[in-house]
Amino acid sequence: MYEAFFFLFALAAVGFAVNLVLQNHPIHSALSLIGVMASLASLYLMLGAEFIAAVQVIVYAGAIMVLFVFVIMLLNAGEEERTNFSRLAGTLGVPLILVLLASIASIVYRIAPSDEMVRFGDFHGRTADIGRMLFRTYLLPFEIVSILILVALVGAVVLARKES
Amino acid sequence: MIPLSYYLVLSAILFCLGVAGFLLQRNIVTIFMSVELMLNAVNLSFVALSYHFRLLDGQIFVFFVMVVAAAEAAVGLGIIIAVFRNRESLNVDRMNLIKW
Amino acid sequence: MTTTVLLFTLLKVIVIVFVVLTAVAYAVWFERKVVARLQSRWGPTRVGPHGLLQPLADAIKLLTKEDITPANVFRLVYFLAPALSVITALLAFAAIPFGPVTLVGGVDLFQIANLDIGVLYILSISSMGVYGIALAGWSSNSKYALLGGLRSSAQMISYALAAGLSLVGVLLLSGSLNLRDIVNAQAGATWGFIPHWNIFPQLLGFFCFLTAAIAQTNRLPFDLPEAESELVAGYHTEYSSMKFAMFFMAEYANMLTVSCMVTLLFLGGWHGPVFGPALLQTMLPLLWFSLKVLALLFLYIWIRGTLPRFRYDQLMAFGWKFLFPLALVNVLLTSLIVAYRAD
Amino acid sequence: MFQETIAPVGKRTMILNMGPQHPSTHGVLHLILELDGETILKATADIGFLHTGIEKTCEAKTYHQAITLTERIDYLCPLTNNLCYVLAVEKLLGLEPPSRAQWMRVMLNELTRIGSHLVWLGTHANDIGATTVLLYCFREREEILNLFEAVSGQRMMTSYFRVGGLALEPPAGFLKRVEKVMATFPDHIDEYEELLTRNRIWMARTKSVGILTKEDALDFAVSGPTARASGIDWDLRRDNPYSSYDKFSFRVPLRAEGDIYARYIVRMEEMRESLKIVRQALEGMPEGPIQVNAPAVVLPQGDNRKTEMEALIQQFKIVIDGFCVPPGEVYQAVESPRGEMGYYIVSDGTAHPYRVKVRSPSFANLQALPRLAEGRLLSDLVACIGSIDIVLGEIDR
Repeated sequence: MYEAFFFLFALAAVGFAVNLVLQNHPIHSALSLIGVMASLASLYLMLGAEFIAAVQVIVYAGAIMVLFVFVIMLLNAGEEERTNFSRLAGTLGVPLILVLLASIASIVYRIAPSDEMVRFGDFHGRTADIGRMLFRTYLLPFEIVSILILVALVGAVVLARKES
Repeated sequence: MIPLSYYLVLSAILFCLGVAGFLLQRNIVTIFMSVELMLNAVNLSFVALSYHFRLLDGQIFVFFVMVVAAAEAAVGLGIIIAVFRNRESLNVDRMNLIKW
Repeated sequence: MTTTVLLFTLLKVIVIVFVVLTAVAYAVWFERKVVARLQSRWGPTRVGPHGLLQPLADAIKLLTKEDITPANVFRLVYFLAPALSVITALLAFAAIPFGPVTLVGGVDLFQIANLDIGVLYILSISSMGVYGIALAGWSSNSKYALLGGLRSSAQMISYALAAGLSLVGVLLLSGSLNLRDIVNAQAGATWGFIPHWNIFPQLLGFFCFLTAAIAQTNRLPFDLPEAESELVAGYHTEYSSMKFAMFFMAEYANMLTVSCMVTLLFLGGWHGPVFGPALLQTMLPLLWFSLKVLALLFLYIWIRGTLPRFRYDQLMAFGWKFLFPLALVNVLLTSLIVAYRAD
Repeated sequence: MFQETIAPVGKRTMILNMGPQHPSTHGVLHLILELDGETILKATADIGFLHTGIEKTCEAKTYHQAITLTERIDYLCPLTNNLCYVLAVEKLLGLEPPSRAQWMRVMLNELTRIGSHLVWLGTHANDIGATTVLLYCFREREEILNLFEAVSGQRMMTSYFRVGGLALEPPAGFLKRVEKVMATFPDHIDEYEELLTRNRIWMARTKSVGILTKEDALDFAVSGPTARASGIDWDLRRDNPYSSYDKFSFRVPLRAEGDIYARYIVRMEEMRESLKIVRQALEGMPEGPIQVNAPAVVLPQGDNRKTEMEALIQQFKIVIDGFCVPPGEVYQAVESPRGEMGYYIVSDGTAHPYRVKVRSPSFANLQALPRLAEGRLLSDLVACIGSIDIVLGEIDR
């Protein structure tokens, strides 16, 4: 059963990701990305990271992607015409990406212990523990990230402001 | 039972698809979404390795990545709106004012 | 997990979905009745006694109506949007406990899944609900629908934040994200008659969450995405027949979810006086739970019958400049008190 | 500095055709809106969807028949239209109806005003989202319509006012009935005010929204409550009295703000003032005939037709040929619930009017709408349309 679920969500994630790359209309790409994120959230659950899974849906799929969809709807821009598409990127890019994938995969197989099996329920990331670590071990990064997001907030407001 | 490496390879596949989208797409919003896809792929690695080491640090890193992604989305989309207001287009090839 | 348990669980899921759908249908009836009484009308009276069969008649009408798909819609998204709305609305019920643990054959009768992150789960599912509305508005290729979709996506993000923050107080008090644990923490009463419900220490949080939740479910005074006097019907202007009914169902299912959440988090869930024979003792918690949910639904409808609608900028200002800081103050106060007590 | 670099070069605006089928355009108003997001850059009203050619049709009717057409101009205040037309014809003929008829006309007119304001309040509140007020208002309007039915046999298209007086003697006990209905009204108005006047959301939606300055109001020839909310102290009932309005004492509500809330308050107070007028009319209703003694113009009453040959001939003459009106032209204006409602009638001495022109208040008031709504949000536009209380039948005629 676990295998079935893994392959289901993994295939869904890859399928949506491929769709993201191939679609012409940004809203379809956005929908695909939401699909990827939902599949990944399920995979996180299977890895015992339920807090991260929930946050993935709330923050990534439920907030960031809503922003994307909102902007696409707001600009209401249709499909972009394909302009002076770089031939180099087409001919060299795809093979190079495949090379990249192959090298990463080989490294993963070299390094990752092949006998390590993921079992559901073996490891359970409790939310309370994450909170404790976040506010003890990682307090400084947490604060820095808070300031970062504040800066981003101000920046976004400045950018989107209409001059009166 | 699934070997851990499956998760890592899946992460690699998603990352490479993100790179492909980044290179192949001309729409700046889709390019931006490809970046998000890459971030998501890396997050999967983090969570998988967090499982491997039975340590929560990986998950906390994912948390930070999400916060950074949120900040990036806010500013990035703001820039996209500003650019679109100026140039009436989302095509990156049309944004070539400082290209020589 | 044995096959019988699996089958039993499947059966339970089907029964709960059926019950929820019936409850949704009768929530519509209840609303029509209560609003009618508020407005000195009768409401539905023709179909069955007190119009009790009205939901059935409505369902038949909506199912048999012509399903019109306008010519220039984005077909895939247009068809996907109502399904997305209903699915997200129904998924939320997976984590809601309707009563205390009642094991029959190793299966808990009154809850589908007892999640450790129940609160987060429901928040995340409800945050996905916005896609149904936003995409419906966008894919209809209609200006009114587009405005409705834009309004809803901005509104949902803004108020999801306030809703999430206003729950932090409850989470701090009960120290758990598990809905069942949160309810159990509210058992008992002070001096025998003041129940230990979270609403008393968390009045501010209760107010914030209820307001934000009303906004998230697009109900008056926050029903801007479908404001019929401005946007005709908002995001579902171009929908008809069953697809329209699906948005309708989703809205009422969301109302039910919110009422259940408020009951569980603030009103002590199924806790109430329990007495009598064994069977009654198992049924009474369910009754208390339903009564509390019904009271909240009534509140929803009462508000709808009384208040005018906000304007878009006022809605945003209210969410960001009033509700959000208020929720923050609530978090601050509660954490101070919790920290003080921990010492 | 970088503000300049992101300044919009070409604004992307959206043209939204609001109406003629739209829930809150109060009939078949078509507004062409140019929107930037939800902000209205330009609003253009496109009228004519309810054009019925009433003015032209009047020319083919006798003076008597035209009465039934006038009330169809403004379906919310049929009696006011009747009154205005009838007064104009009476002016041409030089007739003065007896005082009982005049007082009845005043009373019924004020009832019409209350009924019209109730419809305005209900739809206006419904536009802003307060649905319950609509139902309450229509519940009370029903009482008023029942009174009209009692007095004329019709709920809406009453044709109760005739040249030279009234159509019928009001039924026995009618005044008692009016008194009984009116006794409940102050409470009802309090009820609406309780729901709206101090409501925070209502105030937020209406205060300093859709401001019409005094100068603009004068420029656009706005009249009625809409003008009085902008500080123009002008009410034809007081300043140019007709039908013995000068014998009644009432206050003309006035506000200076010129926003939607001011218009709301003015109309609410007007309802209370109208109640006062109705009460005065009930108390001081004179006895006497309901029609002037002018056999050539006024239809014979009651059983005369069955016993007297002259009466039968008279009836026949008036119905078939109509009565001739001396040549000339006349303009008569009354204060309708929406503002200055005026009838300009040209007579060529025959039994048919040569020309009937209606000066309709909604037509003038609608001109102010773009000034009220431009630069504001779509939701404000809806509130503005409601606040100027337009009736499309009257705009298009």
